[in-house]
Amino acid sequence: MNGWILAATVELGGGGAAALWGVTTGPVARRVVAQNLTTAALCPALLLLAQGYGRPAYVDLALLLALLGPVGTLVFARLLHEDLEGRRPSAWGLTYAVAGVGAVVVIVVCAATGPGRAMVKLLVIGALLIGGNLIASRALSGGFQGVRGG
Amino acid sequence: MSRRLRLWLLAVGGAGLAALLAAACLDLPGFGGRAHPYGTRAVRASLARHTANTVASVNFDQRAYDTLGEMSILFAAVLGCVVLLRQARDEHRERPRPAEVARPVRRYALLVVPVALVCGLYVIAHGQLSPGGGFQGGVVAATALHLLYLGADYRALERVRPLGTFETVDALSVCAYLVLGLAGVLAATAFLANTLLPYGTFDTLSSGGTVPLLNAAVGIEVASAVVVLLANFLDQAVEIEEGNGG
Amino acid sequence: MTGVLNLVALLLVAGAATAAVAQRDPARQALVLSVLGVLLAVLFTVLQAPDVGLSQLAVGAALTPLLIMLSVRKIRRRGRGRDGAR
Amino acid sequence: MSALMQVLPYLVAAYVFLTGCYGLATSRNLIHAVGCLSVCQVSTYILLLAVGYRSGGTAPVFSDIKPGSRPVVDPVVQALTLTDIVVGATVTALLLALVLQIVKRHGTLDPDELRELRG
Amino acid sequence: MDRRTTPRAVLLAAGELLAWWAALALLWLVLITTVDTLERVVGASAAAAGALLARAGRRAVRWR
Repeated sequence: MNGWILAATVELGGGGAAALWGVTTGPVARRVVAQNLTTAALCPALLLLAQGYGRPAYVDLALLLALLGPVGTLVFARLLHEDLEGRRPSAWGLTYAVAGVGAVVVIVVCAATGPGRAMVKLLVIGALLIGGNLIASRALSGGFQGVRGG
Repeated sequence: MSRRLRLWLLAVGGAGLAALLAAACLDLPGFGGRAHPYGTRAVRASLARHTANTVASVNFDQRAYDTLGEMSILFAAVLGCVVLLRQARDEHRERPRPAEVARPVRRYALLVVPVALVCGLYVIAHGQLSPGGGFQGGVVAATALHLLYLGADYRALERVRPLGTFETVDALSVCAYLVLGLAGVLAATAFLANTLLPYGTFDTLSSGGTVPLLNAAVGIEVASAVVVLLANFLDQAVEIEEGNGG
Repeated sequence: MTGVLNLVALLLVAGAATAAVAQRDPARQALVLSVLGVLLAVLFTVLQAPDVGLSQLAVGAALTPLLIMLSVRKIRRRGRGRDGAR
Repeated sequence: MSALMQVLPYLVAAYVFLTGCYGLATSRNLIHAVGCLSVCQVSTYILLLAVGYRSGGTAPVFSDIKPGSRPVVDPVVQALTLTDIVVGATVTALLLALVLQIVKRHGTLDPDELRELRG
Repeated sequence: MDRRTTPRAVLLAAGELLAWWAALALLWLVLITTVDTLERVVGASAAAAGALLARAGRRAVRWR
């Protein structure tokens, strides 16, 4: 119907299928990375959907995903760190690529929104998304060294 | 019953159920149809009472009694968890060793905890205007607190989380919901009827009569319930050990 | 166009649900369940239910995985304590 | 395509329910069974929201659109689903607490071994 | 006089709280769409709660 929804469909189909494949196969280390990248792949899709439906109120979903997605990854990084020890899961190339896609989507949606409070909100979401994603990747690749009992 | 027999029984029952479900699906009104009689009436009632978010209006005004039931299920489930996970006589507590978390992760946690709390409060407060409400915002606000466990260690979380207070607040907010309902009776209408307060200006924080108040009560209840719930699980997973201790 | 979007979201959710059942190890299942939670939130947005999507996001992205992983940790720790005592 | 789309969401809901049931019945780990039960719950959410959907409709939230300017989907089913998701999470927690108690009392996570214990 | 009640420590604590409060109140203003008095009051109290939690969290993590 419009380009925004088409872009969201592509992002959802590609990112969702890749994340699903990554999280169901392979060693635990790779599955955790895929779980982390789910957030980064689907949050831009939510932003595109909000723009495509013409409903600024839907942006709250992207805000919460950008906040809580990294928290979910930290849960696994913390409570699975014994399984992850030895082979540090890191896919920095992929992480930066997905973060770049997120940044591009945020900038394009910002340009479509025009200056104002809504644009600042989008920028806050972008900062939370990319920052959270990088920190979660950092946590997976050895953020919890000395966690034993706690 | 052997494992094989059980699988066969499951296959037969599953096939029967699948056939029935498929037949039922084919008889349902088509996906995306135009006729939604209840929806149309709910939207009209919500607009008449100046509530911008119809879903919140259904939850806290038109079907507020139902939400009272949901709240009591939530309360009972948390109560059950507290009883099941309490420290038994043959168990003791052991202080977990402090964790060493990488500095960027710790700083991220410290920065995001207040941001997530404010976002949770925003979702609760704007429940009757934009998507959101007490149920969602309460979970977000409670999850925010647990970033302190994930980004630092359990002792840091315990310092900022007075568990007794959260248990009391949980009970008090359930009472607040009931009292707001009874206030409707005292105002000579009906239990949980939205006739107590003026409906206010459409699309502002004070619109919708008692909807924002009930919404806030649910938000506080859900937030403290989740905190109490996770506290019990964390105690079990981190502190409580078997045996009476040395 | 919206029909294709609905189709993609529904198929992804069906796939994630199958995967969540097929993972027999609780920790790996928790990983799939958290992805399923986020995919469901997107499906609910596509079905024009942002309130429900928010609810699913709040619960599915962090709370359910945390509960399951804490239970797994408790059971693993208990097993370790048993082995140590023996 | 459109004839299939008329029933596909309901069929997906039924499929998810049956898959969850299969996982529940064949599970050898109680925590895994609790996860499968939450998959079963998901099917009810999909079914309810699919019943309430309306083609071309938008969310019945009027903070950013004018009332009556666009067709809206059914808010009643959304309200039902919304509360159940959060309440369902606490019920999952209650089940996990029961599992932890079972492990403490019987020392096993396998439902088959539990039956043998009782005799 | 305790170390935590010296004028310098009190000033530092007040500064930290105020900085967090200002930042979070700004965040609230970004999140909302229409601004009125009640909105400002609710936003200010939410930001105050956030600021208190931020300071409590930072102190809890630094002690150990």
